[in-house]
Amino acid sequence: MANDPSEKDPVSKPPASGAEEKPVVTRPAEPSQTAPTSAHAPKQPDAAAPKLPAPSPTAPAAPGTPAAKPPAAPAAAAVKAAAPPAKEAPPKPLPLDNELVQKLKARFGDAIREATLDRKQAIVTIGVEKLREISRYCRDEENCDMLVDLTAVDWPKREKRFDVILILYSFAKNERVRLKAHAGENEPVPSVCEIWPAANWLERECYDMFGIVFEGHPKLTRILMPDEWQGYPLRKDYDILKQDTDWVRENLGIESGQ
Amino acid sequence: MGHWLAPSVMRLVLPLLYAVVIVAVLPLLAGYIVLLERKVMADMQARLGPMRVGPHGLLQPIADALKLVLKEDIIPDKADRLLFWLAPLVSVSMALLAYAALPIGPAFLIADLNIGLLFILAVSSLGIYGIVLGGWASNSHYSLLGALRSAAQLVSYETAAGLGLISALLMAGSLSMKDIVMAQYDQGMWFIFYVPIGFFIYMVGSIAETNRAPFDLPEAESELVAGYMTEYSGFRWSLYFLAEYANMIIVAGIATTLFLGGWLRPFASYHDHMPGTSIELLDALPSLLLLGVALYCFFLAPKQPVKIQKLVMAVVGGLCLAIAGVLAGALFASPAVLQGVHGAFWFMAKVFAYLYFFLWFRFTFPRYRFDQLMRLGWRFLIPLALVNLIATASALLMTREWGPSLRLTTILATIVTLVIAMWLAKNDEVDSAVPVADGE
Amino acid sequence: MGLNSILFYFFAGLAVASAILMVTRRNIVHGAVYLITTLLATAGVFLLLQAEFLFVTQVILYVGGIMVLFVFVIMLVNLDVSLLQYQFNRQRFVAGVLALALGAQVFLAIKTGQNSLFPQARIPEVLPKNTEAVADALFGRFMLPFEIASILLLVAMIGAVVMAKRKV
Amino acid sequence: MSDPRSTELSNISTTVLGADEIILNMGPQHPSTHGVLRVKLKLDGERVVDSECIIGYLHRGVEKIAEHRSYQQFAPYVDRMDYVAAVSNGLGYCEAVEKLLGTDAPIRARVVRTILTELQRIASHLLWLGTHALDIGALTPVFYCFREREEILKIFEKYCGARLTTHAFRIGGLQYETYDGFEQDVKRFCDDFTHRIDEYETLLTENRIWVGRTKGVGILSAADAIALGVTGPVLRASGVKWDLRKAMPYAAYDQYQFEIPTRETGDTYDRYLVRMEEMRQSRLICLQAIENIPAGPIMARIGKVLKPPPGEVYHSIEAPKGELGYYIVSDGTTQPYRVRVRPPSFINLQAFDKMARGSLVADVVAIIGTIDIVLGEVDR
Repeated sequence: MANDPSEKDPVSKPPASGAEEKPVVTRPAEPSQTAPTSAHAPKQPDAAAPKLPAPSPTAPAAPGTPAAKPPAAPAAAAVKAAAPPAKEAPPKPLPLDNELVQKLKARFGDAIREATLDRKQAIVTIGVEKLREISRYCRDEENCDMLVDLTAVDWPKREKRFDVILILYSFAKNERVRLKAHAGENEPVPSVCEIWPAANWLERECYDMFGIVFEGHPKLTRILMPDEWQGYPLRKDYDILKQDTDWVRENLGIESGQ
Repeated sequence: MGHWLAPSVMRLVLPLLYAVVIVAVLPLLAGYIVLLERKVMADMQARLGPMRVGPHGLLQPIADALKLVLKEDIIPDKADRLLFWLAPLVSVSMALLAYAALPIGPAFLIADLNIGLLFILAVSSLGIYGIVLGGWASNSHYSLLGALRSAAQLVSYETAAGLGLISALLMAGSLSMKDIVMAQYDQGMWFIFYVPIGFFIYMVGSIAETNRAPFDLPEAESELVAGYMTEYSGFRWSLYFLAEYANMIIVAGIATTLFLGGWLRPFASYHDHMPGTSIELLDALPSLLLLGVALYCFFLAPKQPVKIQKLVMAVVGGLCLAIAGVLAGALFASPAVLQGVHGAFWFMAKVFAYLYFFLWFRFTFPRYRFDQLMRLGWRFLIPLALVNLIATASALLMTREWGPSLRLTTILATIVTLVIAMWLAKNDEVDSAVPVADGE
Repeated sequence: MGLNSILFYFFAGLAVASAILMVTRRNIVHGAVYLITTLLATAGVFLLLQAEFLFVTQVILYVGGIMVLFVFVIMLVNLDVSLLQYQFNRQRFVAGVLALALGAQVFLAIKTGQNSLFPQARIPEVLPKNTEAVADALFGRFMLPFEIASILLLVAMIGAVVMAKRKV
Repeated sequence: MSDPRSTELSNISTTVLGADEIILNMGPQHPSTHGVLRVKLKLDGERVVDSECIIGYLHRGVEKIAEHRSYQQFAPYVDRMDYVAAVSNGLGYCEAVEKLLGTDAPIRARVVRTILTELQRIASHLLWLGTHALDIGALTPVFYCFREREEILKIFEKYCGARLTTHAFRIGGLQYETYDGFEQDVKRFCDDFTHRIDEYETLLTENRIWVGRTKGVGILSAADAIALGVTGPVLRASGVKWDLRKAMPYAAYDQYQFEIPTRETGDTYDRYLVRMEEMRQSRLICLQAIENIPAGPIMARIGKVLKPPPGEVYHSIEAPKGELGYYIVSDGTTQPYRVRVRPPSFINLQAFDKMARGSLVADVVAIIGTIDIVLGEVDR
């Protein structure tokens, strides 16, 4: 039980309480925001490799995945591509600029904040206000028929603490793309239920676990936790030990159950 | 029948005695049918079944009964207490009442009614109230759905089963159970060979009437938990259980009487005496069979792991030996005693053979869905039963008017009915290919 | 005859008592159970008259068949509603007068026609098998009325099916 | 139902009941809800008008636990999600962490992983077959299925000492070498199994009652299935020829020949046939793999303390139930910052309402069975 200072009530938590060791991975400083064309990054990781600050070569021989599948689309981003020769470099997020990203940028402009490639997987960071439009575009124009997963990550130190993450899959291109939108604590996120019905339960789970409100969801109630549950378990400031102690104190009348 | 007591007293005492015997023995018998069921099931499913209580689980039924009796009796808060209390009693008493007219042997018969068959049918049709009222009184959706299914199922399949029975009745020309058996003796042929399709229809109908798989929808475990019995526990539940098994024996008894020659031994009209004696060869069969079982028990007894189990096994062997002795002894007694004792043996043997089919079906087939059950009943069995009835009646008429042997005409009738059955089955297949969502 | 009289009064009393209970019960399922009891008691009276076939028919058809369907339908009714409804409606005075009139008629009939109602002839020891007697009567002497009744029932059945089908 | 993408959502508690309608609450204690699933059904007679799944009775907060364990410590927890296919769960997690580390397991380890995972798929499908048949009222197949599953569990037990929650794999490869006679055991099982599966088919495939109970029941069109994110055999029975083992090969699947069985209608019968064929294909994969297990190390050199560089990864495998994905975020410490599990059962269960509407109560249990859910995975 150690990751964060334990405050039970998430609302009373100050949003920025001194940056500690946790770096915000998805917004790295080094690759500049408007990272320009490094064409076909996934296919030539060598080209990208020199850009990296070469860190300590702790990770040994990566013999490469056996996947000899020919990547159909130019952006084989999400797929295991051919053997990565970057032996000395540990995986690092790289800027990404493939066809999809270009098309997205052309269409949505500023709403596409950033596009990166992390472990050969494409991540597109978008503005939360355009989430529904971008999703619809991805489904209708980019053949991302299936919403594989929808989840969130909590970064309590950040100004907008939540990452809402959508993993999309296109059967036609056989590739995945990850949409990521930053959302503040009480900022409503547009629901994508009507785009992919699969999002229904996934958004409910997100609401249940993080307290993220999805606007336009037909029935946003808790799904895994009991309806009367207090707090949102997967937030970083939801402390299990404190909950336990409180419960024991209240219901058993003793100081601690541990 | 020459009795040594005054006939008038015997007329009252003997049936009462029989009644007491039946009421006392039936629960035990039901318990052992359950054991048999579990053993047969285990055998078909590549496992052993109950093995712990007694050698090969022989004392399991007694342990089960004790457990059930000692269980807490729970009545749900919102249940209709009066009916909740009454329903299992109705079920079990109606099931037991039907035994009054069931002839287990020529003498072992509580009441020889001249409408015996109708009496049994009437009384066992009352047993449905136990299920329906119990399901309703429990005040639970599962129970209610079970009760509704049960009522609909029983009303539909009783018709089919009854029509199947009538084909045999036509052969016998009487409703008295005793006369029906004697008719088979006189004609030298069990009625199953005259009206096999009638037997088949009755068999299917009787499985449905007793709520056994694949027609066990009223208590379908995977859907309705336990159907009408969901809220029952302990002793009340065991009453339902007893009623179910008692009903199984009743329908098996009816089938035995009407189609399988009742208490008659195989080839009853064929008399072949052992040289030099008045003993018939075929009459020695039962005691020889039981002797074999007894010997097998003695063979198994030393192999039991625990001392007490050796003992119980030996006792079982001894019991079989004793029964074999009684059966053999009857050979030398008066014909009445011979018929009584051996009749009971053959009757029970046939009943158990019939029950074995019940069990076999249960472990082989998946369960029907409710609409499929209704379709099978109304669109296949009832039309088939009507056709079979008409064909059988025509066969009888032909024999009476023109004089070919009954055997010939009934075979003709059976073939005609079979052809129509195939046509019906084909029709049914076409119908059931229609998606269910817009079914009845 | 002592035993027979006792049994008769038992069955008759049971029939009347459960008939009264049936009318007065608020719970409609209980009412149905009392109706079943009435029918069974009547069947018992038939048995006393040595009309076994009638007895069995009464049990199979009325109790085992028709009443099952009654109960089937009743169980689907929402009980909570019927429990709250007022038991006797406004026509109770009319009903009472009618009941009284009927009672008077029955009484008068018994009083005046006592001799014809209860023939002094004793029941013979051995009756002809009444299954056959019923069959002979139905398919012999009363063939035409029997067939007319069957056709009437058939028409009713088809009508019921048509009405039910329309709803679905 | 015309537009597959429209969200028809049920809200039973607020709807008004019609005259003949009742609400039936199935579960969480019910013989055929496969654990603690609770389904609220609105019935018109026996026909389902509306349905709602209520889940969470087995929620253990696995994702929260992960944030308080090191990468290796969390590995046994994933076995407790889909506890009838623990090996598959472990494979997905280990490969995801390996990907996060930027490393890969040695080829020998990957082949052994493939064999064990395919055996696990057979075991999981056998359990499904037995319970599904039991739900539909066939009492006997379940015992036959357990007999074969027992053989697989024995192989697991011999390999890693555990039968159910095996924790068979480690991050970076395998902890244990295969035992002596491993190949023979697997081969013997595969040789027997081909007759056994024919035996099940004779019990069920042509049985009129079985066909009547499954054909046309719980139809899910391909468009519906994709829109609802359904994966695995359920998706393939609807006619989508998609299997992660082919689409994005992992472990050593790219080395073996096998077919992806598909069907057209997407009803319960089709899903039954697809899973039966999948078992046969899994057997073929096992046989191919057992022929030639390459020699070499079984563990990549990754060190005792795992500190993946900051970043995130999503890796998914074709578990017996469908796409099992792990989304792991690392902050550079020894403990994962966030582990998200994409449970196939959870997402497939969402399609229940679509399949169940308009069917009968008896079909509901067939549909629950045919989705093949494990509540440990749905609720996590």
